[in-house]
Amino acid sequence: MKLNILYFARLKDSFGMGSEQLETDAASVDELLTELRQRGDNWSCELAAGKAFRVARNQELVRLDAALGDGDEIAIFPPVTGG
Amino acid sequence: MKLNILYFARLKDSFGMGSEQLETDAASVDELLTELRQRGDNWSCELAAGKAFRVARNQELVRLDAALGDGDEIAIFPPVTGG
Amino acid sequence: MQAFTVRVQQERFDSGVEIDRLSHNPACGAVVSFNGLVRDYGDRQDVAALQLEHYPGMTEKALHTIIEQARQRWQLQAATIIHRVGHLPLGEAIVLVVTASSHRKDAFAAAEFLMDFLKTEAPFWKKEILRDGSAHWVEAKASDQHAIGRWQ
Amino acid sequence: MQAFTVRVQQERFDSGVEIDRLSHNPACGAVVSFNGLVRDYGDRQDVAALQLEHYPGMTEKALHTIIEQARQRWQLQAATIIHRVGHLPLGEAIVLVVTASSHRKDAFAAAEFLMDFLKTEAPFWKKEILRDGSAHWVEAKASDQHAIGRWQ
Repeated sequence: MKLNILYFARLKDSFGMGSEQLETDAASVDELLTELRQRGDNWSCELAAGKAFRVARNQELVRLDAALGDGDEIAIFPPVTGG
Repeated sequence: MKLNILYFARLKDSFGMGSEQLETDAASVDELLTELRQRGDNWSCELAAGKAFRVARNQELVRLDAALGDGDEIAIFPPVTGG
Repeated sequence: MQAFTVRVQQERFDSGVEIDRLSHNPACGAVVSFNGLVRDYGDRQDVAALQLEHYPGMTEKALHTIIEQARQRWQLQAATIIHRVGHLPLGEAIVLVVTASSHRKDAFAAAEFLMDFLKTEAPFWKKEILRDGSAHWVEAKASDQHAIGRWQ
Repeated sequence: MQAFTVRVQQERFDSGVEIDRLSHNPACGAVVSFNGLVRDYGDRQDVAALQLEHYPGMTEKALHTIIEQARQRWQLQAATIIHRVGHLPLGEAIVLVVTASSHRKDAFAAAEFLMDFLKTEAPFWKKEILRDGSAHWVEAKASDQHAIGRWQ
């Protein structure tokens, strides 16, 4: 299954990338996060369970138990600070 | 004692005047209203006890028991409807 | 710049200019405005214009008093109230309130408070002029009287 | 006229033009606006500018969703949200919300609701650029999260 993953703001800076295509078997957002944390360093730190970040699937905010499908656009970002 | 009395909006139309100078012994707004009501017709009708109107003394809203002094500017007008 | 301003005038005003004027203070992160317009329904459905009368002298005093009351409740860097009088055709602006604060909640609350109190305490009276040329004084609304209840 | 409009842009906007655009509907007696500006204190005291990043596509969707939520709660004839992105020096406007209704309470409540939800649900991120050239991402404020509590 292929996902299009986007990172914004502090996470983009920390990971050194704004987007990536990922081939994965992760069935939910939670499983995807587990996989990303295994990259270690900034990944395990920024995406730690207690850290404040948000996940959107196809441009809508979702909870961590949300299911993933092939071709989904997944965005991971810090709490928003606009306005 | 001399008062400068102003009427606004519906009361001005109804009384046929926007202002008048009045020589009176009325010691309070209440006594002044009693005196004005004695003119009958529109005066007794518009200033009847149950009618909604406001009184300002020297440009500040006052209650009916407010005292009057020589030279006071007394305004009598309907509830305001600006904005 | 005069931070707290009150104007009663026949002429139109420019909301953008008034908002910009209160936006130059770098301590103000939030500027809220309210525009009140002549609507096509008040007491009647066929309003063509309003005639606005006021009590010169007391009006300005009342508006400054209302601003003082707002400043005692909220952190307010600046405020402007402009109220028009005279003949105002349908669609024209009647009143503008602008508030500037460091905090958006304060700017919003103060603007709403100023409007609620202006509607019940500033000596303005509206006469509705209908399409057939007849005219009548607008009656005060109980809802405006109720609106100030929540601030007390 | 598009009654409900959302724009994300680098360019400045003109609050007066946007307010006037929503003031032409003769059913609207009340038009409320909120201007959010770059302040000289956020997390820090020495801010020279902000850099605004957003999530193109999701941003517009989120802003339209927020407007839909407001329309379900209040009688709203029109609304405009403009949010700037990119480099914004101190004192510049960041965001404009304008609401138009027949009722001033609805216009006020909807404008404040739109701002509260925009601050917590629209994917914008601010980076503060300090006078010494250093920069850091602004942390989300608990007060903004609390602000939406009262609408629930």
